Amino acid sequence: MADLGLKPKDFKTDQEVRWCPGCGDYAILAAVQGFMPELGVKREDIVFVSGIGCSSRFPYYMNTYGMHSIHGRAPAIATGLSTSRPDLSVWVVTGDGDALSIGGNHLIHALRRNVNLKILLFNNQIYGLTKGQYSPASELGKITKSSPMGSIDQPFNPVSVALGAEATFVARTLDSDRKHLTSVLRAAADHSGTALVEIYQNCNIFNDGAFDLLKESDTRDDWIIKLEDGQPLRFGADGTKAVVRTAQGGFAVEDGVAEGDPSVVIHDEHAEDPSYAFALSRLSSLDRRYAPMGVFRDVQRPVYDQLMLEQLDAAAAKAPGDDDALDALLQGSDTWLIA
Amino acid sequence: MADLGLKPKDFKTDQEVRWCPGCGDYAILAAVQGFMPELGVKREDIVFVSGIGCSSRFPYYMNTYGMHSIHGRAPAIATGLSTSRPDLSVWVVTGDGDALSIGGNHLIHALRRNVNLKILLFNNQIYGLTKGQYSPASELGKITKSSPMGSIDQPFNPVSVALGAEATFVARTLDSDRKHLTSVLRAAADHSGTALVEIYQNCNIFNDGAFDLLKESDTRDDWIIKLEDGQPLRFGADGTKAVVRTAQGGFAVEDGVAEGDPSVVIHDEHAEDPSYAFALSRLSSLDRRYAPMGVFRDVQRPVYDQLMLEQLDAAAAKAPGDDDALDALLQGSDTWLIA
Amino acid sequence: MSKNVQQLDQVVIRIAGDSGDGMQLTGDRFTQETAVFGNDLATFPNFPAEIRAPQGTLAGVSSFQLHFADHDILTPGDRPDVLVAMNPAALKANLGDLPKGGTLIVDTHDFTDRALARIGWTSNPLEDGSLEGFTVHAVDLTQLTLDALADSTLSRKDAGRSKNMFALGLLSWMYSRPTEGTLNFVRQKFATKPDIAEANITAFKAGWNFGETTESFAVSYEVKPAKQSPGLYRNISGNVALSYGLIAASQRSGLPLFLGAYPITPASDILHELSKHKRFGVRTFQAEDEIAGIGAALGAAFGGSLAVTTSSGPGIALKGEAIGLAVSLELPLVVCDIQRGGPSTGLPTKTEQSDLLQAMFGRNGEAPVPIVAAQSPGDCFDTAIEAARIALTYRTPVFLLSDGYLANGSEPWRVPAVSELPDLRVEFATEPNGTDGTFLPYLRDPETLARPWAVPGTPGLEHRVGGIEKADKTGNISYDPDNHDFMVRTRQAKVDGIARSLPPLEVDDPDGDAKVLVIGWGSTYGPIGAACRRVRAAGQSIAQVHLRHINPFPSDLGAILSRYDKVVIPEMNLGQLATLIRAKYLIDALSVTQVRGLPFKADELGDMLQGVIQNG
Amino acid sequence: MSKNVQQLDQVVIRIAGDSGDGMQLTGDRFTQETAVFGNDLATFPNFPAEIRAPQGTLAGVSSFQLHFADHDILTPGDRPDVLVAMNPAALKANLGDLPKGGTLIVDTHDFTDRALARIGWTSNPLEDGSLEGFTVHAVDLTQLTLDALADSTLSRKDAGRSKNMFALGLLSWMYSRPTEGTLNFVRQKFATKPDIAEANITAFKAGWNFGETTESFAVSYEVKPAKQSPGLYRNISGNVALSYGLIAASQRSGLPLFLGAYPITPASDILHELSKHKRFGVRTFQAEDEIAGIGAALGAAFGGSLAVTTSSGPGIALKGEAIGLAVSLELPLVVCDIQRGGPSTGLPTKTEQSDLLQAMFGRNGEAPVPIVAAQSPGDCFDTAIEAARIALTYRTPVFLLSDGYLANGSEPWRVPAVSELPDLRVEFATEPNGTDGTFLPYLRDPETLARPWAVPGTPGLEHRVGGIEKADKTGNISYDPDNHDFMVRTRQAKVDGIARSLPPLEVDDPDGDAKVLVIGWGSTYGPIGAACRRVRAAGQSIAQVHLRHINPFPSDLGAILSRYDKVVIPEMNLGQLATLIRAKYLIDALSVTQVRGLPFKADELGDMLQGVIQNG
Ligand SMILES: Cc1ncc(C[n+]2csc(CCOP(=O)(O)OP(=O)(O)O)c2C)c(N)n1
Ligand SMILES: Cc1ncc(C[n+]2csc(CCOP(=O)(O)OP(=O)(O)O)c2C)c(N)n1
Ligand code: SF4
Ligand code: SF4
Ligand SMILES: [Mg+2]
Ligand SMILES: [Mg+2]
Repeated sequence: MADLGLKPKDFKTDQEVRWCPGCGDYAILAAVQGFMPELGVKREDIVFVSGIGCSSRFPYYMNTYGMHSIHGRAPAIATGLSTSRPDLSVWVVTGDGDALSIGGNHLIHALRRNVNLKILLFNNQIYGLTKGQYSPASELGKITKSSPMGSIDQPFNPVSVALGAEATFVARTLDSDRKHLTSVLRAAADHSGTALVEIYQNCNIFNDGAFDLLKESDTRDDWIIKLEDGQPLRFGADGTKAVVRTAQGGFAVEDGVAEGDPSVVIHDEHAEDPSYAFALSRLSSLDRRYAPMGVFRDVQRPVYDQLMLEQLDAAAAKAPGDDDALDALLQGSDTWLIA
Repeated sequence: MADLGLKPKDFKTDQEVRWCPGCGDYAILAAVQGFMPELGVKREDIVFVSGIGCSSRFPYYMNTYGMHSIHGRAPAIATGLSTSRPDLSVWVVTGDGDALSIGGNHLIHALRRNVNLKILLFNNQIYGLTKGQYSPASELGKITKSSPMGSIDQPFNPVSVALGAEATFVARTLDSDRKHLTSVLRAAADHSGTALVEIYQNCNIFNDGAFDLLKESDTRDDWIIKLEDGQPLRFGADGTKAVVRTAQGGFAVEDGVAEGDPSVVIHDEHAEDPSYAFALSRLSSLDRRYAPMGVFRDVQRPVYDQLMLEQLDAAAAKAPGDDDALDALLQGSDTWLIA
Repeated sequence: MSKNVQQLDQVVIRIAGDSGDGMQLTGDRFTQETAVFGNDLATFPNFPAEIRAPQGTLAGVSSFQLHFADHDILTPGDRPDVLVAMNPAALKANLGDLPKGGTLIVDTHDFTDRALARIGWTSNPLEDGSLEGFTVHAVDLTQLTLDALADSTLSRKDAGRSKNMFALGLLSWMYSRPTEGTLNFVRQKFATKPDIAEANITAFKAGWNFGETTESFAVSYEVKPAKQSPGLYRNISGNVALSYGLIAASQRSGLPLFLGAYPITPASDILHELSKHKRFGVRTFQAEDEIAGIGAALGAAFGGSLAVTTSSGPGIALKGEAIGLAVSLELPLVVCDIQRGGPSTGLPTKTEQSDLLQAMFGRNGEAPVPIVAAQSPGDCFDTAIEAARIALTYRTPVFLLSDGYLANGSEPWRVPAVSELPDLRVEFATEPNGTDGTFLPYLRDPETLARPWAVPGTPGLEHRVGGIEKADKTGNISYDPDNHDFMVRTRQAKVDGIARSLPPLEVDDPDGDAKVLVIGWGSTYGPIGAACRRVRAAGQSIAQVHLRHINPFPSDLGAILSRYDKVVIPEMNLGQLATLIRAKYLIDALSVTQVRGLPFKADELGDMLQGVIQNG
Repeated sequence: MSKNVQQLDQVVIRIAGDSGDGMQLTGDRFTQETAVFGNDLATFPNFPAEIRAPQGTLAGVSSFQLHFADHDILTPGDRPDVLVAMNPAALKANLGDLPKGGTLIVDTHDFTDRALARIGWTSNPLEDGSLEGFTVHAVDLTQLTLDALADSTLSRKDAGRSKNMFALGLLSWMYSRPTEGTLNFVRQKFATKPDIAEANITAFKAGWNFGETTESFAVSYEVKPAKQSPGLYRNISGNVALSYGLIAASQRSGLPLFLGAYPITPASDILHELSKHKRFGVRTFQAEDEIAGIGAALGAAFGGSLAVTTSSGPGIALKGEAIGLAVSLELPLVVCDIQRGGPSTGLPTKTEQSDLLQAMFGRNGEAPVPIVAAQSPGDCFDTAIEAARIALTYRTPVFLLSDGYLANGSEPWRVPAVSELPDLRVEFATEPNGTDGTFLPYLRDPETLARPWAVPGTPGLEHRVGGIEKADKTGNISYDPDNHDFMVRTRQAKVDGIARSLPPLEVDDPDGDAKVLVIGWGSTYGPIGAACRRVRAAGQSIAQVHLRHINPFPSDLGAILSRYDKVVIPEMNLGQLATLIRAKYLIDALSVTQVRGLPFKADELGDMLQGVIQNG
């Protein structure tokens, strides 16, 4: 992409960042601002749209165009912006409550339409801004202000939800892993159509340590399953853990898998059939601690904005919509003249 | 279940049925009324809740308790009813627009919570009541009043959506196949938790013949894939078509598969891992004409209504919520007396 | 044998039949013929909520009323002079409206005992004398149609379908309508099905000839063309006019039109109509729900489109929160509410004016939104342009209120030349407007209080907007108490200030000595106007004012109200405009309401007004 | 050495610090001590919208104001007599409110150049004389705390956290508060962390002793207990009182309580509170959004629960369509709107009264909903019971309006005995009510116009309800015009009829000769009442009426209004109640408004009222 000579600091605003000290959102902000120059798009052609939540304060800190909208509606608003302005680079920032609770419907419809949006879902598995109620991503039995005896709601697996909704691009990354986060942003930006990026984010006030297993050096290798296209899905400190196929066509994790064992799954992010990525996504439901990280799925499908544009162009090509055409339209076929 | 001596006609109301002559809804109504006696539940303990749409007129024709609510909200309303009255048998009747468009979010949340609801989704792949706009289940390129140049919206695969949303029971059937429809209703009724039943339904006014391939004797065997637990997924007039596994773990259809070919998938509706049912659901996305029919998935998971009840009982068991308890609550810990 | 032709100055015809019988189409065609002939006219289609209620049932009856005259008229007429009933149910459902002496044309084909029993008739009204006092033409139209099509290739069933064309032919003869248009229409419509086209044309001609030749129809009638102000005319319905108005506003503003909508009766046709005109750069987005519809529109507005969302009552209720965001963001947005019977799902296919207060107040916080209302089908065009003008000039969401009666009703419309339409060009911000070279997204135009519209793609104007309270000028988040108070009052002042851009109200008080003023808004314009004519015809004076702008009220409204002893406000609700007028002007306005899902009848209104004048 | 003790009749204290400094907790504890001591009191917590705005910034300042007295008081006080500022930002943000002569206690610990610069102070106010005119106690509270905890096991950082307890100890000494409650509280709260408990207690005692021993605090004060009507008292906040009221209504009606809610500030605490009381059969359903919240509640109402949904402005806007359905279904439902600053997201943590007209009109069609409003934190309890009474008696959704000021504010509350509370038992339908043995779900009670409530499980009463217009009595779908008109007017008459069940209004006009009436609703009760006292103290007469019921208005309101020359309506909006009163009674009420996200100041209101009386 074109180098416009932009620097990360060019994307900072004069607004004081107002997250709690230690919030994972800071790291994500830094990573995004760090990646923006690489995007190769002028600042004025970038728009960040968010809903409501701690995460949704994001646009105020990005020196681009931006809208901090209302709870859950960012994907819908961004859809209108992107379809009417296909020339823009439109990013959505949302939270697990914003995107999966009140905004669930807009999210899945944006995904199926494949609107050209990059959706960053900050998943801290809690409602941060409203001070700590469980979210659709919180684990069963979670004790919060609104679930003193433990939550009884089976959580969504965000990646599974997206794949069930015809998503063309789904990835997951971690707030604290700047390098990985950046690589995933890059892949999302390169994808044409809707890209959903789930970012595990620590809320150190209301759900602190939710992802410590994935961060601490002595545990992370046992639970993070790095997804690299064309590579066998091996992990574990000593690399002997691997993802293998089960009889039912699902996936399972096995320990002590020998080198070159054919049953080990080779990652294919471009698999047309979402069944592959879906099976992969279920590993985290099998055991919440497993975290496949990287691009689950990245396939091509016509982009909504383009399809709409093509219909407009085709119609105009047949007969341009100028003033004469409008005069003709207003008159219609059955007119009469009164002298 | 207990035979209460009820007859199908006991479930008819005095209201004149007002669907278009020839509408598939008639057959579904007859099938449901035919099945009700078998349900073994008293009429007064059954409630039908619907949204808005032709299909949603259903409750008026069922001589049980019923609510014709507002567009897309039936699953939410039924959730409140079922969780507050676990003693009832609560059924939701909805359409592809009602359930997948405006009501999509309530549907997926009911599924993940596993509320004890039987959801009948009449899928005619069109908006009937509003006279024929394309729906989220309509095929790409569909020409309708609102898409004169063809729809550009990638449709949902309703079964995939449900499976991506943690559904414990998902099935599909056909309006005109009374026997199969009834068997699926039976399976849904036997399932504890949310059961989603997609019913292909012909709208002979605005989307006539959408399912003719599955109805006409010379074609149906080539496209209907009957799902029978424990049976190989073979179909086709001469039974030589079969569902087989692909390298990527997805499924494909092959023709001329020899008897006892091991690659043929054996149907397992109880597979814990939804990846299996999901792969199966994609056959219809691979080629819209394929229609796996029957129970995709039927697994046990704690039911929301029960979990809530258990928390209430546990709390009351610790200390009953009588008037004295309330007096104590109102007083709290820090009181002072003014004489 | 030539028949005598009788002159009439006006006629009201109602055609009623099964919703499957094509009554709406028949009505549309007769309307076209009448329009082309040059009569003034007004129509009123009335159909059941069910797509196809069961055949032969009262619930399944669909009707179309047409009022045409040799002078300008304002309503589809209170009661038909001629009723065409295609089956027993249609007769039963409509007979009550036919005044004694009225003409009745009945298709006797379906008057079987079963059919009669089905609608609760124990004896046959064609035989039991209950039709005495009407001029009855009992004819087996269906059979005549079948006979006429005896040697067509069509099945009996399909042939029978053409009976509406037979009836149309008969009516066309009775009222000396030109027939070319209809014949062409049929040929086009069934271009791919020539046999059906032929059948319809044959039936149509057979109907005409039947009138021409048989004894039973002694006279035919003639209604001379009306003297209308010169110009090119066409017949147009409210929803089409509204759609065209939006396209015109787009063309005149140079902004691409974006519609975000979710289908709902009676607003869906706007989505359908606009989706046909992609050549004009019109984007129609069928959203997953009403919230997504307005959300997408708001996103498009941020991007620089002329953004519109359309719905009806229940859908508008869902948009409240997003409208509040639009108020806070101060972006242009036209919100069309095609009202229908409420509350809740209510009466989807019936008309009502009961969303006015929802439009005024249906949001959290102090969130003022301008409101304009259309008064006739053709007027929907101008109202759409006016709504766009306000939205674009003041950077605000605007409510456009129409209703089912306007949406589906039609009237002759003088076609404007695009070049004559208002110039709606807007200027996007292109330069920083802050002293220090920064961009202040909430620095206002001193005259309109509008904020700059800086669209993405404009270098140097990158900025963030949101729904949290904003600091004056900078638009940064601000929790400052005084700033909040200031911003709340400023948003209100911006909307109130729109009144300064409005023309003086037109008071229709021909005699100049009226003591009673009748004031209305929206689709009651026709009935109220017709009622006033009756009052004046009866020798009494009355003044009429009709409001296009309801928020803000025009500046001169207060003065006008104070000039009259009594103010009467007829509404198809429980008195919503009356509430606003009473609250603002403290006058004891008389609220006259009717919530029947139908327009007022001009004569009832007229009697009421005369009563007020006398007891005034 | 013993210090002299000075008697005061009332004091207003404000404690301000970083939102991380535990100011709210400190305030709560001091309030408890004060309540237990027997003063009358009112509190006003004020915190930023951000969870934790950056430390040391103005945006991060959190404060808690407490007004306590030896007589009954109505507000948390306009201005503090004593301000405790825990850091420079807290001082800067609050100093403006401290009147000259006021006492200032400042923790000097953070007054570094960096910290001062961060909030835009170039010089140190503690040194540059800008604090002249105040009684300043500049003390390094933090350091004193650290010293006191020198030999505790805690890290320096953690030890520092106890500085708020040091401050609390100091204040407790200054105002001779009982300390037992606080010590117990700390022990319980940190039962699992004994070292922290110890640290806090040590710090608390150190603070007390610091006051006792050092020279810098010459006097301590005493505010004698207030004479309150006898009874058992506790301190309670609005949201807790509201939650308890709902549980009580459930208990007294014998119906299980069902709450369908989606979290939103400032309503979330009701969900939190109710979710703690499952033992009372309370079901709390945290829905996926507000529509599902009310939807689930409506489903529960159909099933026979006492159904409730809670939210704030933006969420209420989303519920409009479903409320319309509830109106059409005529099922009991309590809709609580804990109002906050609007429009749109507005000012989530600030208070406002700007949802009144949304509650009145925020739905499509004619959909009347009764409205009740709470006037003080404790009054939220009674209001909840009254809302339930109306909902259950009339089978209708009811709006309960509270706001952020009531929700988080607290006051002493006389604890009622459950047995004394109103009896809310309802009778479900158990038998067919139709002459022919059928069940007529819309056959109404002649007195209340309520329809029967037949819950699933009742044999023989199977029936269907829906949002389409229903035929009178049978409830079957009906498109009949006259039936629709009748049903629309009947639903309105049912709500209007509630007025017959209301007690006469209490007019507070001690002198009996007032010419000016001030009328309010909701949380302005305190400030208006206090303002009236000031007016009377100044020797002038004024009458006060405060409305609990806003829709319908009490029957005697009109007569009362007509008795006064001038009616003044203070509101924290742009005049919403004024609009309703002007429209209904056509009186030229003076609307006095303030939309600052803060309650009125009693003295400002008082001055305004005196002005009105003089220029009356
Ligand atoms: C319509 C509406 N409903 C509810 C709220 C209150 N609310 C604001 S953010 C939020 C959820 C925040 O959780 P999440 O989306 O996960 O974002 P986070 O704060 O965790 O980053 C809620 C319930 C609101 N602002 N608007
Ligand atoms: C809030 C709201 N939005 C829109 C509508 C209009 N509407 C009624 S039914 C419907 C869709 C019907 O399609 P579907 O759910 O597939 O049911 P079908 O008629 O096909 O059985 C729509 C858009 C409505 N009644 N309420
Ligand atoms: S509450 Fe949690 S998510 Fe929100 S800013 Fe604080 S740490 Fe971050
Ligand atoms: S429109 Fe279609 S779905 Fe609706 S009743 Fe008619 S045939 Fe059935
Ligand atoms: Mg979150
Ligand atoms: Mg459908």
